[in-house]
Amino acid sequence: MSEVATVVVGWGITFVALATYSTWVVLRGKGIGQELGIGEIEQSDVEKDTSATTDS
Amino acid sequence: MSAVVEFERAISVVGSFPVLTGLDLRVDQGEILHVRGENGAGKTSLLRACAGLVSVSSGNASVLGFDMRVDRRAPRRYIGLLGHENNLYRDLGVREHIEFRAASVGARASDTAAALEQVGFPQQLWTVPIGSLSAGQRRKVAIASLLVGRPQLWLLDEPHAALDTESRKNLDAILTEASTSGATIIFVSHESPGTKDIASRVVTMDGGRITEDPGAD
Amino acid sequence: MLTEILLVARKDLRVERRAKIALGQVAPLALLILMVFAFALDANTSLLERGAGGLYWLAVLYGGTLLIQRSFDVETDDGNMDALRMSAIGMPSLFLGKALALFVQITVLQLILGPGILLLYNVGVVDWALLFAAAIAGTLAFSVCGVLWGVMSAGLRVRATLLPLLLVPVLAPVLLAGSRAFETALGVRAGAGWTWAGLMFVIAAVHTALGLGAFGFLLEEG
Amino acid sequence: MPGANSAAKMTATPVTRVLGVSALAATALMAVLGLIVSPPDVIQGEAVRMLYVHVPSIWIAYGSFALTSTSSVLFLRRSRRRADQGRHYDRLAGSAAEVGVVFTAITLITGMLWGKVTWGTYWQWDARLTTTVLLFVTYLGYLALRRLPAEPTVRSRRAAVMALISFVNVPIVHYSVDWWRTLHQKASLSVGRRPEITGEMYWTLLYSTLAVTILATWLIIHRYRVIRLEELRDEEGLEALIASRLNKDVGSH
Repeated sequence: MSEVATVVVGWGITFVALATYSTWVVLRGKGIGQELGIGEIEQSDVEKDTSATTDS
Repeated sequence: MSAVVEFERAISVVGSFPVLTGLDLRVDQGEILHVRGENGAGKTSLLRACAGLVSVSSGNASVLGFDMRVDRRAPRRYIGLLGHENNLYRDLGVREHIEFRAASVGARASDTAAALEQVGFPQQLWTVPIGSLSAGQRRKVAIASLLVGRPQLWLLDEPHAALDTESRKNLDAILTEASTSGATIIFVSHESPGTKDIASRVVTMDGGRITEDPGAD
Repeated sequence: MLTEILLVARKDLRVERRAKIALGQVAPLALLILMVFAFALDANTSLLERGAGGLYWLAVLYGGTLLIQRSFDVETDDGNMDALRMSAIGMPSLFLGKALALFVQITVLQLILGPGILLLYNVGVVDWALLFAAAIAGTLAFSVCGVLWGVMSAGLRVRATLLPLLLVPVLAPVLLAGSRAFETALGVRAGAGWTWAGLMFVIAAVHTALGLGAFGFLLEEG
Repeated sequence: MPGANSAAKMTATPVTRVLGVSALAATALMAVLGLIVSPPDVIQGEAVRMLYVHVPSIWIAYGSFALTSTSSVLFLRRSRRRADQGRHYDRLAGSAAEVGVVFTAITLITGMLWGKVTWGTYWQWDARLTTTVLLFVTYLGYLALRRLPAEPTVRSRRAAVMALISFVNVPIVHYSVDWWRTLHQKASLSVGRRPEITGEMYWTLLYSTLAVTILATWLIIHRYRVIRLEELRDEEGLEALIASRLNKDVGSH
């Protein structure tokens, strides 16, 4: 493999991996959020909940 | 009378299943409590919560004066628990096993013989490995393992199961004697023991809480 | 505390003496592994001689993992773990007791494997003291790590696969140090054999400290 | 710990949005800088561009694992007092470990590719490579342990203890592997003359690190939120289960 090709493959793998992982995390969050009936707008409920736990 | 076990609105969760769903129960010293209920009513979980093996996640729970929500290990050395399983090492000899259990609760190994005689375990089998005993004999060994520790609180899950009528009577005698000398006994069975019920009180459980309790006000 | 440690260790060893898993199954299996290593390397004498130390420790790792698993299968069988939790034995004593029993069993395993490499791989010992020191240090590290990870995977449905996955990365330095120290002791490589043995003692000490602190936490269930 | 506090509060949607968008923009710019703007190296040529993904990745991985360890210690301290306390530290430990594993994988892959063009081989038994692989496997094990079904507090404690042991183990592994190689390897293939990093390369590397850090922070926050949501889902399921058990109870009367 030439140097340029290697660099392209390396960067490519990195970006694809990160994009896939990010998408998975976001979609999973959305999925469970919907399951629980927590929409985008009510997202702050989750936040309140987590900060409440943090304060305890 | 002082309360040995006191649960108030206790909720316990195992995995993600609520095994106790707001249980109220008070048991005083010297009582023999019989907990009835169908399979899956939460009887076993109640015993395990008393032993501190299952944590109480909300409500109050105290056993032998220890707050179980603070330290659920504290009362354990005063408790004898007999679960569904017999807690026996199948590769140990009967005597070896009971000596180990005695030593592990800080009792003297010399009590072993007395305990085995008390449960009516035939002497010629004392050196036999537990794995080769019958179910009834194993149950007796398990009961003898508890006896050596002289627990203040007995928690017994279907103690009469696998025992013949003679041994059941014998077990009842042991339990009655323990309670007269100040121990508290909670036993669980979904059927009546077969002999005269030795219980001083019978409560019924369903859905993870007590549904019938003549002692409740 | 010493009485408690001995109590637990004696119990484990009694169980083992009756069940004869270590001697009857694990040790022959480990010997067999030594044989198949020779197959894999095409009985190349010089390769086997140079690799003897490493192959030895790999066989110990394999057999040791089985023994660790067995040590906790005994406890999860018939709900014995509950009885241990209910007992008055202190958690540090329980940890050390089980580690001691494992130490004895793995030592026995090595008493069979040791002659095994000497005979099968045609190696000679140039430094017996180092050989024993390294064997003891490695066994110590194996035993304490084993108990620590054994209790973590005890009773789980996936324990057979989880235990090695957790154990091997932690034992990797022991494997490395053990192999190097043995190579020096067997005279196939000049080097700092004693320092490697020392490293294993350090690893054992670190994990003992961690185990003493954490074992109670890990044994608790529900 | 202030870090955990702010991480929890940052689950607020506007903040994560801004963070997400900046992560996206920053990584795009990073690609431009790293792939086009920065010059090829005198010695390594174009291959040096691998530096800008490889090095920040491992730094982020180390950072994440350090975060996992700190949160695990804090969790153990909290939950020693009361079993149901300190759950947020556990969540933080879990999400950081997962992100750390992702970045370790990236480090390994880019490292191997880079090695192929500069050393002529994908793999070298070099201390750093070997340690990194062991690190990777260790934290894979940690994640496997977290996924096991168990009572939440038990699982968290087990995981926290393992995180702690792993953390202690990393220097031991590194030291022994390092010593193994330096003792017995005739200084051969090792990159040795790592080129001085100066000027544009230096700034590009610094910038890439910043970009990847933003991305990782965003990822950890989101992962944290997902864990929290999973827990909420379990709790909601629990309430439903209690209700259903009680309904059945009422019905039987």
